[in-house]
Amino acid sequence: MRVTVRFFARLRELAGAETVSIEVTAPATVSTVWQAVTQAAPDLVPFERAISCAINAEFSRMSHPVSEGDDVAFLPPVSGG
Amino acid sequence: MRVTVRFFARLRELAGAETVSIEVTAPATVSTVWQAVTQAAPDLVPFERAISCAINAEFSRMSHPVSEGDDVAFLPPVSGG
Amino acid sequence: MLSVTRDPLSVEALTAQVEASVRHRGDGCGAVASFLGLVRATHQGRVVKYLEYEAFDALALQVFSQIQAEVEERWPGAALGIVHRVGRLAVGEASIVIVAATAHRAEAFQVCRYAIERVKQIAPVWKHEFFGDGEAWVEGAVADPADEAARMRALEIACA
Amino acid sequence: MLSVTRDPLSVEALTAQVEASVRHRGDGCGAVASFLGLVRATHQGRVVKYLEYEAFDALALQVFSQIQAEVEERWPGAALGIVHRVGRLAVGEASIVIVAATAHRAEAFQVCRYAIERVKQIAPVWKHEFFGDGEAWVEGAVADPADEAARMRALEIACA
Repeated sequence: MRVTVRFFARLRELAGAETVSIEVTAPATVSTVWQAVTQAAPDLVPFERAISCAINAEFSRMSHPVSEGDDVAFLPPVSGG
Repeated sequence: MRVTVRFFARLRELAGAETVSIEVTAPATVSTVWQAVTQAAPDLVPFERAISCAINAEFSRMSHPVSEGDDVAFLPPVSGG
Repeated sequence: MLSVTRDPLSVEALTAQVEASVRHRGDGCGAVASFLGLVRATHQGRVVKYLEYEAFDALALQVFSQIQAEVEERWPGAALGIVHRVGRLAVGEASIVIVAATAHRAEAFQVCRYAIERVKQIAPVWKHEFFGDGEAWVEGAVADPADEAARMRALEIACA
Repeated sequence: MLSVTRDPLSVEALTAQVEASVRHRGDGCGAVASFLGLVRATHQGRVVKYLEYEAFDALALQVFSQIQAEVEERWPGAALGIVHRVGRLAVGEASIVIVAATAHRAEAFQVCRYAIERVKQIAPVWKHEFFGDGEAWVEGAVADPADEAARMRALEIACA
């Protein structure tokens, strides 16, 4: 199934794209998606323990299942305010 | 000697005037001035323990001496902000 | 940055002044905390028509300067603005605006809170409330700018 | 009262909105505390040319709503506005404005402080600093809106 992956801030720079469309085999979780994107962009690996993630603009857990067409976002540590 | 006495807020209303010019005998303190004004306006007496005073727009003590021409102000408890 | 005025207050204008005064000083200005006191629609269950504030202008300015000096001693590099409005105020209008600017946010909140506590303790300003069914002068603290215990209370509230 | 914008922020405009929302509710609105985060001229000794803020807008709005709901639960009757700016910001410009309105001042300061602490913990917004001699992304907290320990820390800071 296809999902859209969205990166922000330094992750976006390291991934070299704001969004990418990738193919993962069902059943898949956010973690599966992360494994797939870090395979393509190994520079992202060091963020593994410091990312937050969201599915369809709702915060999620890495263990959460993803579905066909989902929008999965990876967020580096935040610095707003 | 003559001093100007200035009242604020409820004191002003009770005294019936914003400023009055009064005659006190030297040597006098702010306290002397207060005695003189309360003689003329006994409604002010209950404020005695709750007033602040100023001489020439500087906070003062009741025991502070006053001089000819001084501007003596009596302030009820404050409620700004 | 310290004044008593009959005009409506602008937190934006005071913020600009206060921020400009510290932009290039020390660690610069990264945080602004401000406080507005507004006329409430009701007070102890009574409907407020309007308020009137009265001040001893010259003395109020001195008190604001004293508060500013106290702030500069305790929080070096902080900037503080205080403008109190006097005259007739409608419900929803601001009677006071305080703006505190510092490098970091914890101090901005402290300075702002300290300043409003001190204003309430010692600024020669009086509030006269006009209700649908009467009026009342509000009388709070006996102003004594040399009262160290009061100053410590304000510090404790601000830095709790 | 909750938004992400590319436009310059106005504390005045947000204050008017927030105040109007509570003027006739409960004890009315007597106190407004606000916070502005500003771009500092220097950061750790380096001269700042400008900053760029980036947000996940849709998620940021949800986070602001969550913070608003947390505030309403802890401080019933309080009103809260949060606007975060994104894009390129010059020194002295505001990146965030938070306005908290309550009946009395202690709560206004608490709500405002709580909100900025929560924003820093969980809002999906990122700061990119551009210096005279380079640039750096700032990375603070790992955002987890369900982390109760973080929420309690923000409450403690706000209500200390």
